[in-house]
Amino acid sequence: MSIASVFDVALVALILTIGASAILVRTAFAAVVMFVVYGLLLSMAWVRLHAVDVALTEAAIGGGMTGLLLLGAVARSRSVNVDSVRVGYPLRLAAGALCALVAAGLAVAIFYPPAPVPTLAPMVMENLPPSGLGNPVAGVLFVFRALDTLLEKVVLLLALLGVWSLAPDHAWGGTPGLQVYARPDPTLIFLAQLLPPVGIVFGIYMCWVGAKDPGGAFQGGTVLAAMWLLVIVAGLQKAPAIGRLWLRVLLVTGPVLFLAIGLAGWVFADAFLAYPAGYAKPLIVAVEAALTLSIAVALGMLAAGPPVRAQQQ
Amino acid sequence: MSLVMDILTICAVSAGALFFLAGTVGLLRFPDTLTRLHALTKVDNLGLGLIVLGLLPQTSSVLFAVKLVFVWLLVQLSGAVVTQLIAGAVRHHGADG
Amino acid sequence: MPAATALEATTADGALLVRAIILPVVGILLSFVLGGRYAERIAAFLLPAGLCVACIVFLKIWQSETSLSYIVGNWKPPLGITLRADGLSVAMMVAMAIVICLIGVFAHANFDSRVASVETRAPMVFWVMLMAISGAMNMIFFGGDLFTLYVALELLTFAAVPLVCLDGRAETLQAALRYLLFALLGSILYLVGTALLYGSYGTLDIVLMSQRVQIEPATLAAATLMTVGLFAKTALFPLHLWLPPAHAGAPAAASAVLSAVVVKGSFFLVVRLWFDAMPGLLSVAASQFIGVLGASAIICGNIVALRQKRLKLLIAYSTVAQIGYLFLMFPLAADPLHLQYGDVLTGGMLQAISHATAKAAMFMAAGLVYAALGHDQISELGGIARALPMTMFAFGLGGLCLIGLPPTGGFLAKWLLLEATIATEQWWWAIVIVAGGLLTSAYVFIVLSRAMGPPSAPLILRAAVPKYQEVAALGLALLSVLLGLVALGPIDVLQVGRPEAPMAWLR
Amino acid sequence: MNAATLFGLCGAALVGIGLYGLITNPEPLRKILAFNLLGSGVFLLFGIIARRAAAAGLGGDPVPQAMVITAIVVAFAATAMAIALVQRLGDETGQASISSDSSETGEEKS
Repeated sequence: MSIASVFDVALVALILTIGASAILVRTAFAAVVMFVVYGLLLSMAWVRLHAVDVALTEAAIGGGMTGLLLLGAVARSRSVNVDSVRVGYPLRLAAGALCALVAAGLAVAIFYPPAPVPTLAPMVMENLPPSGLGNPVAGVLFVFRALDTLLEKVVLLLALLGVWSLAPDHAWGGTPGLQVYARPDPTLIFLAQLLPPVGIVFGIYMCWVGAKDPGGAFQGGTVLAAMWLLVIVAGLQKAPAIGRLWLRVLLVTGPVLFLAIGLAGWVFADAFLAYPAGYAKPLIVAVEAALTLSIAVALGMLAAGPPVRAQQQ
Repeated sequence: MSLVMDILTICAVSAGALFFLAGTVGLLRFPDTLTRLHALTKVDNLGLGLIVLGLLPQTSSVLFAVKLVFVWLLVQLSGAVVTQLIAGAVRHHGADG
Repeated sequence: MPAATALEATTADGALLVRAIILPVVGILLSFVLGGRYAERIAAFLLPAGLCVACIVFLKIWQSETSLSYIVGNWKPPLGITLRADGLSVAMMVAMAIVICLIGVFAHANFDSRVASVETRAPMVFWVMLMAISGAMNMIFFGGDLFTLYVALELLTFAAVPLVCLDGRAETLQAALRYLLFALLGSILYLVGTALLYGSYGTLDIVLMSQRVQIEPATLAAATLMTVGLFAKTALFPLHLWLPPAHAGAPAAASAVLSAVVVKGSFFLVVRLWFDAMPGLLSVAASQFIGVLGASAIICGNIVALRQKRLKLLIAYSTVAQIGYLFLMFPLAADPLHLQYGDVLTGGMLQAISHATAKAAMFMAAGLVYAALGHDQISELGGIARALPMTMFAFGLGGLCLIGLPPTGGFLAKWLLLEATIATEQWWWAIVIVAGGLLTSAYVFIVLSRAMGPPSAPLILRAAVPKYQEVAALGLALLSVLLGLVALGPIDVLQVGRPEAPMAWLR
Repeated sequence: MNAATLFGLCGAALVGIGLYGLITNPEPLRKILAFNLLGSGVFLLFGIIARRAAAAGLGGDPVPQAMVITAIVVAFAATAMAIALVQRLGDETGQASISSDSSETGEEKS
């Protein structure tokens, strides 16, 4: 066994242990902490699978942002006595058997790959040059399967509206309740003053570099969102009221630009979501930049939760 | 020359790894939050610092080396702040965590 | 799905499909910027526009008898995504567009966004989500790629869940949470399936998949997981537990959308999966199993509905039962002799459409009764038929369609299914269909006889019911009745783009 | 066994673990966490399918990798919505359990 495979085996063992303990530990808080650790380990697995784009996304969104949400929820939720509502033993056994069956079925499916493994990688590389992009994943996201990416932005907006819809009627248009945690802690304020400039540069870099190397709108947007949340949590800036026009405009800027360029493709490149020859790269970079901003705002507001206070006029 | 560099890398990364091991043992074995924090910060500072130091000779470009140092600096910053915050929380609410 | 030749290029008028998908997206984006006060006006413009597009697509396909396709970005599958519309998709699309438009008319009374001077919560959420549902449904009907369909499915879920708990009461929040968890489980299982299928065939395009698919472990695992996931989303027995509280707790207009439209999305995907993406993969045993689930849904749903004390819950359980009918088409269409394959598919789709119209009408009627009386206890409905004759008439007509009396759409659908049971010599499903109809008639007549009976106390209406709401309900109910007449004309459209008996070449 | 298969088995096991947590854990918050675990297992399956299809000088097939990125974002959106629901429910009822019949939810899936 080479060093790499020893590392892989150890990594898999660790992922499974931490993952299982995130399910099985008694308190919700411990479970969430386990989950955050798990997210980081998983992004290592993604690096090992030669999917750096996904590793970045997993670390930023899967581990980081989801962990933040879960931690916030645990901190706010009232403690629940777990034992009183525990599912019965026979049922757990049955569920365990079912889950083992599913896992075994998947394992069998994985174990016997088709004889020539089908791949679209050569086709992607063949068709990538006209777009001017160097990152094949970005190529798939913004050129070949642009419709999915566009729809997914709409999904994000709908989820945000769904989160907002859980506000009480009187708070509609008001500010999210993120300041609940804000303590005027000098250390935190120090961090919130020092880090965002670095983070913003880093987020923009991630978005920019995404055209040719791993990175892109999601990863960059997540970093920007994290910086924004840090500033809000430290109390340096208030979370914006959800009725603010600038907020709404920022939220839709990315999708609107994407859609507009897609429609322009109808006129100039004779297909919806096609890019005119020679203009593909600048158009995609423009879309990515706008999307980064919109994603940052959408993720930040998703993490901030529904509005709790009416806006003070 | 490259041999010296490689030896430096091996030594520094091993030493860093050792600090990580020690820090993890400390995190698991130490009795209360403050002493655990003490163990953790050693990992952040020295462990990661030594690993970054060890990797520097292996970098292909200056930009890459600068990125590595940045990683260390960022971890320093966040580690220091988080430690402060946790310690502050312990002082306010008592060390029950 | 059209045959391989249609893969080559965008057909004339294929651009209509893009329009049908873009319109609601534009509406959502506009509503975010202009604010909730304009959301209703935007919807009032875009939903009828969507209906027009749907009708045009329908007419094109009906006349030309070929399906439409559009290659997005000029990237052909397997690299790119193709939108395709065949007979099944346009029939469903037109029906859903009509239902959504009439629900929009009905909802104006409850979600008028112009009464307040500022944006308010419920109207903003309702109208945006209604547009999103119409867009997601179109996407599901046209999507030619299994992963695009996953995104569309999620779009549908995220639009539907907030509608359940619009009023913010604890019970509806609980129902919404449970719905969300079931729906998420469903979509993640669907996603596992797409991963495995891509791993086996290197494409997720439905037409390419249908040419390459073969029986092997990964494909069977994928098909099973995807089907179970979609069952959870469609609330097929025994994964139906989330449906009654969610559909009964929502505001009337939202209940109508959820019950009439949203569950049909995941059902349509099951049909796409088994009859288009993986033709011939459905074994007789598996199809009989699906049939058993459907039959159990019919029997259990109807019996539980009979025992309900609240009108909205009764209607919700009746949805559980009617969903069962949809899945009876699997054993009938997968019969090795496949004599009646086309008719069975037609019957299943007709059942989906007639249930959509009838159920929307019934939920609207129940909502009006609730608004008028302040409750929906069945035992205290006395006198309501006199107070709201048009509403109860709409409820009754919808009920007739569910029972399957001629000339309703429900009759035609069940007739086609019954014929298939005889032709394929599977008489046991016929018993279920007939028994289900009898049980349905029992609870419809219980409700109607209560409503026509004398009031126990002098009836005081708490609120006046706007006429146009009653008209919207009645319109849908009449549609469900008149649907039976499509047998005379456009029913053939359902067969457009359908290959002859797809099972034949495998067996 | 190569690395891709190893991670594939890991993904399959994670799907099983996540599913178990989703079915048996009565706390909504833990169910959401389990859903995320289940999701990450599924994403890992995409990852190994991409990895084993490596060709044309790439470390993996970029198409499934791009799909995972889309799916991760969708899963995050779902998590945010579910957590907001749980919290509002907690505010309304003062307790956060999906209801007394959470055992039924498990029963029907088994």
